[in-house]
Amino acid sequence: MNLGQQLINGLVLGHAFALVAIGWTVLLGVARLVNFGHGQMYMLGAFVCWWAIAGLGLPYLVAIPVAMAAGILVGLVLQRVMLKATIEQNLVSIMIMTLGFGYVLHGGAALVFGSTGQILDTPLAQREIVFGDLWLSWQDVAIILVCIVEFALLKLVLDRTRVGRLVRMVAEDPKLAELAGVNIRNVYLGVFAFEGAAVALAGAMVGPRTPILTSMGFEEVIMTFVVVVLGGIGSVLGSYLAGIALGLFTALFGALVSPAYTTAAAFAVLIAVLVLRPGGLAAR
Amino acid sequence: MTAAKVPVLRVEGLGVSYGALTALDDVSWSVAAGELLGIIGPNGAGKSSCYDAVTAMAPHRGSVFLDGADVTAVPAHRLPERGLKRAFQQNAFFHELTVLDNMLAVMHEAAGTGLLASTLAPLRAARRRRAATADAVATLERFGVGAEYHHRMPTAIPYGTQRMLSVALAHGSSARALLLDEPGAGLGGADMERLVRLLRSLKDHGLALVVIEHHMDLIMAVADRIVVLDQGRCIASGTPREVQKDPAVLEAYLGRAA
Amino acid sequence: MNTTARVLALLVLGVAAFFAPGLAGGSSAVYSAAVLIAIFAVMSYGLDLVVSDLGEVSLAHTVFFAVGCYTTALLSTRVGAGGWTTLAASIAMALLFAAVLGLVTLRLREFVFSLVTYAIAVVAATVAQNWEFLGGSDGIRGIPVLELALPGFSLKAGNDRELWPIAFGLLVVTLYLVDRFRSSRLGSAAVMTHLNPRLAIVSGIDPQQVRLRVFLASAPITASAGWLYAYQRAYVSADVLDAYFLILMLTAVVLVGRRLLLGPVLATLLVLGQEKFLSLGGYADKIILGSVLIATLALFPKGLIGFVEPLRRLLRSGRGAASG
Amino acid sequence: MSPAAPVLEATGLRVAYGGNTALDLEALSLRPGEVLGVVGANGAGKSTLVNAIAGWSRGAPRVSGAVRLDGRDVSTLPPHQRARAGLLLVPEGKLVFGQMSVDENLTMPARIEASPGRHIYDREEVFGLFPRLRERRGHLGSQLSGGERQMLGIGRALMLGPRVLMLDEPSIGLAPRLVSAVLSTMRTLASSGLAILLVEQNVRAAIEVVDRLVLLERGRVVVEGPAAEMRDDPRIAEAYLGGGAD
Amino acid sequence: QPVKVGTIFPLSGGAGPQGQHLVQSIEAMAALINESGGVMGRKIEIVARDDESTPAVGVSRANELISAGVSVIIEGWNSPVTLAMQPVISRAGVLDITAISKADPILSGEGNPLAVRLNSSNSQDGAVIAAYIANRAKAKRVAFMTQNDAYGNGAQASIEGELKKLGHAYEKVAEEKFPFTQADFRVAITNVRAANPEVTVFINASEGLGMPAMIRQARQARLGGQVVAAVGTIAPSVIAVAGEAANGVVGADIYFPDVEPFASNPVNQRYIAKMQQMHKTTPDKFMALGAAALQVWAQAANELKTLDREAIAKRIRGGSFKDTILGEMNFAPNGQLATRHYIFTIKDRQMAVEK
Ligand SMILES: Nc1ncnc2c1ncn2[C@@H]1O[C@H](COP(=O)(O)OP(=O)(O)OP(=O)(O)O)[C@@H](O)[C@H]1O
Ligand SMILES: Nc1ncnc2c1ncn2[C@@H]1O[C@H](COP(=O)(O)OP(=O)(O)OP(=O)(O)O)[C@@H](O)[C@H]1O
Ligand SMILES: CC(C)C[C@H](N)C(=O)O
Ligand SMILES: [Mg+2]
Ligand SMILES: [Mg+2]
Repeated sequence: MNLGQQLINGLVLGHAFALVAIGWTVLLGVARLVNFGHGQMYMLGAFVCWWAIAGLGLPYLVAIPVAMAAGILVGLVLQRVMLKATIEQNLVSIMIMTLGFGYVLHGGAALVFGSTGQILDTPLAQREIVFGDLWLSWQDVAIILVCIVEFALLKLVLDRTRVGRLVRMVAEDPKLAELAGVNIRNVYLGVFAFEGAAVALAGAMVGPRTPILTSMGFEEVIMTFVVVVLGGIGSVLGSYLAGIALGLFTALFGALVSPAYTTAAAFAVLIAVLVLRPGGLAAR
Repeated sequence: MTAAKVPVLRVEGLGVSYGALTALDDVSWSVAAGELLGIIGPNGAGKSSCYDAVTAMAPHRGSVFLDGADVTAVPAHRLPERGLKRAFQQNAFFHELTVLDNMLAVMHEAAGTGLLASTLAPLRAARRRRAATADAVATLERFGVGAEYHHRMPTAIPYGTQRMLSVALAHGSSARALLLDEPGAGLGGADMERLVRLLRSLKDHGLALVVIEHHMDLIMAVADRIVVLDQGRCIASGTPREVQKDPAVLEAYLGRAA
Repeated sequence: MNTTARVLALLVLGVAAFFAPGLAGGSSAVYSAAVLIAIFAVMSYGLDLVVSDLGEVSLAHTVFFAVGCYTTALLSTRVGAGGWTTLAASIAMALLFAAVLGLVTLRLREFVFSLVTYAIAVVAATVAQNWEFLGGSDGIRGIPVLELALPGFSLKAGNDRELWPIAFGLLVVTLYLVDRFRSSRLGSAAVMTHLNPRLAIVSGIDPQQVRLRVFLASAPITASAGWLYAYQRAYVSADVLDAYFLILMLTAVVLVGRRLLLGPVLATLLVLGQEKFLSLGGYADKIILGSVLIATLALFPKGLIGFVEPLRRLLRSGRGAASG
Repeated sequence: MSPAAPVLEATGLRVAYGGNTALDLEALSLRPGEVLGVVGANGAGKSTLVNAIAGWSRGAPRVSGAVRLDGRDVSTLPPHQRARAGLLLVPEGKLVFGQMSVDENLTMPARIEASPGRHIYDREEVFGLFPRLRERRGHLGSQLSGGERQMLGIGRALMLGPRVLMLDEPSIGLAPRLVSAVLSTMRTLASSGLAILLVEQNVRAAIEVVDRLVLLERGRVVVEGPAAEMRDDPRIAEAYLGGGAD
Repeated sequence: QPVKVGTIFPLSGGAGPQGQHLVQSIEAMAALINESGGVMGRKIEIVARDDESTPAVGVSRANELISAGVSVIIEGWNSPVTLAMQPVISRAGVLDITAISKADPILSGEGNPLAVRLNSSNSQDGAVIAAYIANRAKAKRVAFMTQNDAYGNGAQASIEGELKKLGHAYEKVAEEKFPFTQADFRVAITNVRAANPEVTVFINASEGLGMPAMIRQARQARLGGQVVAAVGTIAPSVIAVAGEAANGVVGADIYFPDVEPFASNPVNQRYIAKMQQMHKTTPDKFMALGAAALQVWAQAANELKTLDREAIAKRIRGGSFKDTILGEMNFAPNGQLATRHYIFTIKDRQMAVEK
């Protein structure tokens, strides 16, 4: 058993989880919205990126913004659809609506991109770093870096800036925020746009690690759900840590016991953690 | 004048702390049947915290006696069945239910039937509920919530009526001791008079009342005795006349203006 | 509306529903659809109590469904138990599981509650998938035909047409129980805990106890659906814990409206009806179902009932303003 | 009273919830430096009035009519823009962001630049008015006592540099001492040119500070006039002064 | 009026493309049969359904087809789905031919006493792979990466069973299980690699996702030793996704369009031509099996002049058929088609079959 390599696997996986989750963290924190269409948005991001490269022949670095643009678009549509339910805070309806949103994205993507597996090939994905027994691809390195930068920026913005305070006010009481001169509509738009862009970015960054299928997304939704709740609703630092923890757990449990039971084990641990501290890791 | 009566509700050395902050410290008082005890004091003095302590809704020191029995250890949800009821400073309703259904809900002991019973004897359950509905309507009327509001949502009725509804919900089908937190807040004119009448009639029915109020006219008019809190401690107590003259009270609470 | 009228209306509706498959051509497709609708509706009512009344979104109800399926499969294949025995056992097991789950999730709310309950379902699926005693990944084959001994005669259900009366009966019993639950003390306690825990407490209600009891009331309902499903399919494997059933349940609960007696059964009817009779193939169906869900809930956040509410108001406008 | 042009004018304001009309008034105007008191029994439409002017409501009312701020029609503007324009409401009920500290509650995200006749308070000035808040500045809004929340609500409005400040029953839950303190604060604020619309039940206290008084009944103005003359108007007396005191 | 033939395969999801190809192939075969007189003079009409690789869905699709009045249902990509559908179909008295699903319990008779299956069963496959490991690779250190379901576990079990039968002394240095939907195998592969096996057996039925992912990631991780893919898990569609990484992988299968005896078989040639003409594709094993299933059923029906389930099933089980696209087809009494396996190695993205 090669512990060093498993640690690398775990870290990369963890950052991938966190990267996929960041958009939902904000969404959950501000609009208290569970987005079960998240995984399909991830899928879409990956496929748009693939299409931009394979179809339009754009370089990877250009394809990413294209994917993010598409993500933003989807985010805005989602916001239009969800606004009412969001303000009414109707948890089940929201779950089902976003679920339905995922269906539509899945069906649509399958009809547009076809249902065969594709490889989202990037220059980074092929180049590898090997030292002795250990290896990882530059894509993995990129994932880690982008993830760290994105989380750092987000934390900075939310804690230190005007925008951050604005977002937190809307998160707590939209109606009251209006009286404080806050344009809640814009805030919601911004939050959904961020969710869309962030998850599309994740799709474009993490997608290359495996073949991509229009039917993927369910695993992503669940893992993201775990990350955001385990991290503590809306807590940025929390979901970063939760992501890493989940990644390392997956790798180490897989290494020491068996990957077959990793998910179950992870969820068992999750149950234990949340039953003991319902606030999640970030709870004071 | 009330010394003769045995207290229905008696608290001793109550204390509440939120982390470092001591919101309430070593406060004692008692209230007898048919008596109304007023609690006044500056904002943040610890009045509401005092209620939280009495009703076991906040971690606290000291002890609480109901009809002479020590109920300090009794959990919050077991106190109502012993007749100790309370209202909150902010209006609290079951928002998706109509005013009438709100009333029925808090009268569940009387209105409802056990799952088994209602399964085996649906008709009796229905009869029981019809009877309860009549009670609920009567109670609402008695607490000044007119029939025209019974089928509206609580937040869609005038604020004053909402206050009355809160009191009605707190009292439920019956009570021995009732704790009200600023029932007069935001009331005026007719509503204020209605409240005064209500409080008096509750007293006459032998209820032990505790009322937190900032509304001097109201409290002076209805209270038999008054306890004054400041920074979590009891700085004065006595009849309305007495406390009104108490210099400490004037200084800390009423201010020269009053 | 007054109770006798309501009872009569329901009675008529019931009779009509019972003969509906026959009137709708009576093909085996119609009957199998009818049976599945009944089964999945019953399955959903269990969840309905928790979601609509208690206000928590449990994602663990597939576990209760599976408990019903597996208990039935094991007892009928390994010890040749009969229909009533397996039903009783399914309910008993469900109560056991509900007690455990209830206690574990007692202090959890909202998202955390949902996630933890989902986690429980995942763990359960893994166990079912890998535990030989439960047939492992092969599942349990050869479940006998359902035979119910009733005073005087006995119902044998070799196919969906013969299964229909039983499924319908189960649905009727479920509806009655749900209705009784709602008018019981526990029912109103659940709603109070849901709408305003603090006020509920000072009204003499112990939220945690209520949550536990509602769980105990809801689990057997979902499990009894599993009981019938096992017979209907004659094969049980870990797939009964698939998200497929979970999503079906949730949809059934919200699509038509909350705390409506007939909500879930109507919703199940709509969803399965579309899937079975107006299916345009996997992807198109996904788009359709998705769009329907979004459109419905976007236009009527309270469910399709939001569409009839105005009408109801017109009818009720006689006495007092309608609740809105 | 300054002869200056009215800073706030509302004409033909009509508000209905579902079927029943909650407010219906011809005209109402307010000059800089003037304190206008709005009184009336519960359900008279006081909150509905100020909410309508602020273009805000927690319910879903149908509003019609014109609202002018400094002669500019703002009736089409959404609430947040009216607030930025200096038309500020301190609503009744929940006033604070419970998950934010007192400090955070006070420092507003919306940036407003001061202009003649428009003073933007800073935190120190607010703490000057309400010392209690300075003691609690680190606490979360949800940990404040009822009265402390009132102070915080008013403080926040002041920091948005109001041209017109509307307070919906600010004395609710305030200790008598604070009531007089807050009300006299209104005077001070007004003297700096601020126009104040004060919704009050506590007429006895209010009448001491307001220049003019409006009595609402079932959404309509029944009496209006200088406070001095209104003191012994029977309808006013009946509308409140009897309440509780006997 | 036409004879209705139902098909149930995953038309969406991880195995969706393969399922769609299968249906195309069956349609091509139907066309061929219809051109040569159809079934008892009636034309064949294909009614296709999507089981989404989900048992519950498969079951309700089966119910639909039954009431659509189909005379036979050709189904089965995922064993769990087949196992779930069998009792429903057989109780309805409809003939059920399993095309692909490999799990052994499918022929146990519990679900369907008249079961018929064309694809080689796990136990048959086991022998082939075992023989390769023992006699060709002479590997002592063997690792398994196994899809954790009725198919995968069965496949591994039978390989190990056969190895024991052969008395081949080997050490199972690693065993990693995963669900059908998994796509990231890095952790598992790292384990396998650290155990440095001489042979690693990949048992993964997700042609669209899992198998190609596994192959690519194994290459990236420089997994040592020989990679052997379970029988019939490598189709051209897999290689298309896996790309260069697939080179060197060893596998085995029972049909190749361009390999003897199939290449020179006129029936097969006609079928291939039809596929080219109708769908512009060369059939792979899966497609051929689907077509063969229909062909066998049609032959039996025409021969017996009946569509009766019992009769046809009896004819097929233990019977043999000439002039099919697979040449002569022989079925064991339990309904399993007898097949011959061909070992192949992937060389520059092509399956190079060993004579
Ligand atoms: N949950 C809490 N956490 C921390 N501090 C709290 C909490 N609740 C109240 N406090 C503090 O305890 C003190 C007493 O609060 P309490 O609500 O009892 O005052 P009060 O007498 O009711 O004031 P008011 O008359 O304004 O309602 C206040 O200073 C308040 O800030
Ligand atoms: N959200 C709502 N939905 C329906 N009707 C409402 C709503 N809010 C207020 N109303 C009605 O509008 C009328 C005026 O209400 P409003 O709150 O303005 O009275 P108010 O003068 O502020 O009373 P108070 O002094 O108690 O606050 C009342 O009859 C009330 O029933
Ligand atoms: C090789 C695979 C097509 C086998 C099929 N997935 C099964 O479950 O048996
Ligand atoms: Mg208080
Ligand atoms: Mg008001």
